[in-house]
Amino acid sequence: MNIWDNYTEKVMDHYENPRNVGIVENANGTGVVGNPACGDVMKLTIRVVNDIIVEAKFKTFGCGAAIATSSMVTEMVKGKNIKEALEISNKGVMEALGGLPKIKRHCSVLAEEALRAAIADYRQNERKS
Amino acid sequence: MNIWDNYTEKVMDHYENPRNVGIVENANGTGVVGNPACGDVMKLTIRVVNDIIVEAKFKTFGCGAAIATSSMVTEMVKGKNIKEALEISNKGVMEALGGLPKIKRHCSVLAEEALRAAIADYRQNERKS
Amino acid sequence: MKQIYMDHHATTPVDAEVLEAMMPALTTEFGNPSSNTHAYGHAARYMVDAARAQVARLIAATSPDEIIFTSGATEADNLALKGVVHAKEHMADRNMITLAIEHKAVLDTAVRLEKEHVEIRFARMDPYGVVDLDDLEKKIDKNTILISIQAANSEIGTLQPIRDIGVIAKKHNVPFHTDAVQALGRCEIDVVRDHIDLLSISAHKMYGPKGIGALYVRKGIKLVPIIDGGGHERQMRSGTLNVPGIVGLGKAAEIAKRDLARESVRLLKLRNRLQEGILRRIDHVGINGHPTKRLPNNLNVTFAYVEGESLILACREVALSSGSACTSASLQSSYVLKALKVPDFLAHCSLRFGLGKSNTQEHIDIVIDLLEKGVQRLREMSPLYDMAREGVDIDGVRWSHHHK
Amino acid sequence: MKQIYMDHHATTPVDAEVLEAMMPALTTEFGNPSSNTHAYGHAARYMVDAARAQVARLIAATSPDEIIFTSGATEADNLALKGVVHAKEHMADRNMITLAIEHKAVLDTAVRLEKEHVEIRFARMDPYGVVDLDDLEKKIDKNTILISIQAANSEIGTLQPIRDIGVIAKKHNVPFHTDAVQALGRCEIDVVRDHIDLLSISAHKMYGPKGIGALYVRKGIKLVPIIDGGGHERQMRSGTLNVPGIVGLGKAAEIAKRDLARESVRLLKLRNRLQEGILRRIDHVGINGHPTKRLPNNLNVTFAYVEGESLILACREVALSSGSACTSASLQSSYVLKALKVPDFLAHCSLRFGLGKSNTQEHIDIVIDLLEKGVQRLREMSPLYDMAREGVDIDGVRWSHHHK
Ligand SMILES: Cc1ncc(COP(=O)(O)O)c(C=O)c1O
Ligand SMILES: Cc1ncc(COP(=O)(O)O)c(C=O)c1O
Repeated sequence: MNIWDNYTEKVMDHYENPRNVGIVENANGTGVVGNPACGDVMKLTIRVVNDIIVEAKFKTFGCGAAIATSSMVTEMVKGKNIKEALEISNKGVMEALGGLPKIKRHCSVLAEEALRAAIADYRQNERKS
Repeated sequence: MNIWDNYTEKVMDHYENPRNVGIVENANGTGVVGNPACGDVMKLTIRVVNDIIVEAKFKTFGCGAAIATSSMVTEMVKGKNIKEALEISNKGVMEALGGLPKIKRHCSVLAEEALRAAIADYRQNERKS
Repeated sequence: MKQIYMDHHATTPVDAEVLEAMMPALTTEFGNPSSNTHAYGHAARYMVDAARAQVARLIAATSPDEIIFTSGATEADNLALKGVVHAKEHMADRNMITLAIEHKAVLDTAVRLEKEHVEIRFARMDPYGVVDLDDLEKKIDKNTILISIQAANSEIGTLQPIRDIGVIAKKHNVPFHTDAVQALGRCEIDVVRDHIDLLSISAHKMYGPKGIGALYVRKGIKLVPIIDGGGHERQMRSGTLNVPGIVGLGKAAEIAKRDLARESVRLLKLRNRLQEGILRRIDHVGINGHPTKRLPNNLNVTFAYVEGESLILACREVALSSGSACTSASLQSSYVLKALKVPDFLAHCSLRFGLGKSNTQEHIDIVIDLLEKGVQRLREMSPLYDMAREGVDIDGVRWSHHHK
Repeated sequence: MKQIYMDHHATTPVDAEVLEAMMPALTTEFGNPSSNTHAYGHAARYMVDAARAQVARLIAATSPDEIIFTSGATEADNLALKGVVHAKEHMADRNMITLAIEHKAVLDTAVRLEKEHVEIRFARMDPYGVVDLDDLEKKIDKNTILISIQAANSEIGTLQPIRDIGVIAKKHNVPFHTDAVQALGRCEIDVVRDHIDLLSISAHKMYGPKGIGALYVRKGIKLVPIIDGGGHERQMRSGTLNVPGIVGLGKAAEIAKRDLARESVRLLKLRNRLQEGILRRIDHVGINGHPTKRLPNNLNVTFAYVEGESLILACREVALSSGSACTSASLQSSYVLKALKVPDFLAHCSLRFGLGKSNTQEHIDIVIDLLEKGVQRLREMSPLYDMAREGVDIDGVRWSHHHK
């Protein structure tokens, strides 16, 4: 059993080896959600080409679960088109991580919200251009 | 240390080998004090000859301390004249026993009261005769 | 040499298995279960969870969440009574029903609540201390907020018909609390079947450690805590959890359940041997409490004309307790015997035998011998015995009152 | 491998000497100290008396009778506050003075008493949490029935000037209660010299067992009990005494007194090494609590831009606690840091280090390394760190509120 036994091994793996940390260069969608006063902020940047999310990166201030869900959501969206990406829910992210402790469920909402915010931003940018 | 360590060895000795148990034959003084409802009753009989208590016996219903103080008081009065006997106090009986636990002090009062009652009875008998 | 211990109603030794189960929590696994950021805290939490489930199983509770750990049954009784009453602070008239032979943890709490204008109603009992169910039901009205009736009495061992009480309580929609301290491990209790809403447990009466107990609180029952601060135990009892104690209580509960059938039969045999021996060999003897509806390990006997403490002294190879004033700081004879209208004089002549796991048939035979000799010797010294033989009615005599 | 334990404010392991002292009470000497008719009871009573004297000596109480055993400091705090307040039930207007950074055992009890129409006054503090003595004195009036101010804070380690508070309380004839849980064994306390009337103790914070504590009650102070039933502990706290626990508390008190000088110097050195190491090797770091008036074993640090739990995860060879919401079920960041006006954002970035007997210089060096690496890695991941470097005022940004 994990020493940090609130978390599954998958969560710990994504906390320790987070995928896609950073800011996408030439991003055309950015979502920033959360609040430092609540203990978590996530910034998700995506690059969408022909309706396909070809790149996604995150920066997150938050607990282990927040970091792991951020990492997982970037993995999940890559290669998906916008419609498919919008089908990703916080439940889906949690499942992909093998579950989260009850008091951490709100963290997965953060990832979902960041994704929606980034897509909304992308759409707005599209409309402008 | 005594297994019944509330009590001194002297108390235990008088409990186990009480002196002067019984009723004095031809007693000319009898005192019965206490109350079964309170858990102790002492009957003290004495024979007084020429103002000297030549014999004293007791019967006691009561706790170990009540029995030991009864036994001790019969020892203490024997050979004393009435005046000397009346000087015996519950404190004196307790001291002779090497002390009593605090909650048992009232038992020694019983012995003093029985002695006074027996002497009062003796005096009344004297007056009558 | 150690005394033979026959005072298992007062407390019991800790079972070797229980102590073994506790040792990790007393040494390497010392974490605070509230610490959720490290392995020490997690380990402690697991141990507590496991113990909670063990306790729940002993009383057949639906969920471990219904077990609230306390510092013992005194606290559990206080929490049950005060907790229910204070949750109904808005009611102007409140009453609760109990028995005059309850443990002081219930009675003194009732006295405290009386000062807060809660009416305390005492249900009638038969001379053995068994509740009168008709009277109990008659005493219930719309302002009755609690019935608190013990499962078994710690002095006379009388068992109450808790399932019948539970049925009545349920019918009138009144919460039913039972102090099951003495009954657990000796009688089977099922909170669902018996319609019990609140139940008090003490570890040290069932071979667990002192300083830990529990209150079973059926889901849906609301309690105002008596100890605030942090909101542990479903907001009903705050304070760092006593992990070693809780683990010990859990193990003790497990063993109590496991050994119940076998051990209660064994104790019953020993108790009957003691009772029969006493009755056969000593005259002027009376049994207090119910002849059959009683704890298998309990016997309470009046040896007329012999004061209790003096008889205990005569049996001092054995650890015993009495209903005598002379063994308590208060100089009051047993309030239980008093409530059952045993005359004070006879209450002072009473001993309580509380058998337990360590006792053997040999112990029983030793104590019978000691009692026989002691009673004989002390009666020879007793002025009351003389009077009785002379036909004097002891109750009729006008005695001096030297205790105030 | 076991984690290095650095959470000694949450709980401490039981000292080997303490456990050894407890073993007889957990095995052969299992009597109930209330049983005064046999040797088991007597032996238990002696052990309790000896422990009471040990505890009295730790705080220089005049008499062992002034020590009332409880199930812990949560109960002791409740008993102190509720006990004093309920003893003054006849007063129409009552108020008590305390601090907003008290332990929940005091604060939640104060909230309960507020519902009973007791006014709770919070004395002002400086930014380190030290009480403002002038403000304290100004808040006292003729209806003030209690001052409750802790000796040391369990999160930030700040020490209060308890002797000065005692002098003020005495001058105005108001009873003074102090929760000394964290201070005992780490700072010298003398209830006579410091004019303390009530003082809460917990064994498991000073290498004794869980589930036992005590309240010092100066002679003459009247308390209404919160747990009734039998009148143990000078009528202030009923319930069978937890003999093994009490023996453990007694021994822990003895050791605390014996080792105080040596151990507090050792801890201070380790703490300073930790503090200096952190400040030297990590930037954007702040210390919470008083720079010098603090427990020798405490350090509370804010690592800006790094959420506390994520940093604890990075140091998971070490058992640590945080002021972060994400480690508590309530999702509230530390109320202590909040009360000291530390912005929520920074409260979430705080860790508490609680050093103790088992910690060595090597542990300190390990944790500094882990912190340095962890902070660096997590800041690289932190959008707030980027913003700060770009000169954005984080407090000025309009954030979305996703937690309700
Ligand atoms: C029937 C009963 N209820 C309550 C208690 C109190 O339990 P505790 O010793 O755990 O406080 C006892 C024992 O003293 C008891 O026998
Ligand atoms: C300052 C302070 N007071 C009171 C308590 C509560 O003590 P206990 O754990 O003994 O209930 C604690 C610890 O939780 C504490 O740190």
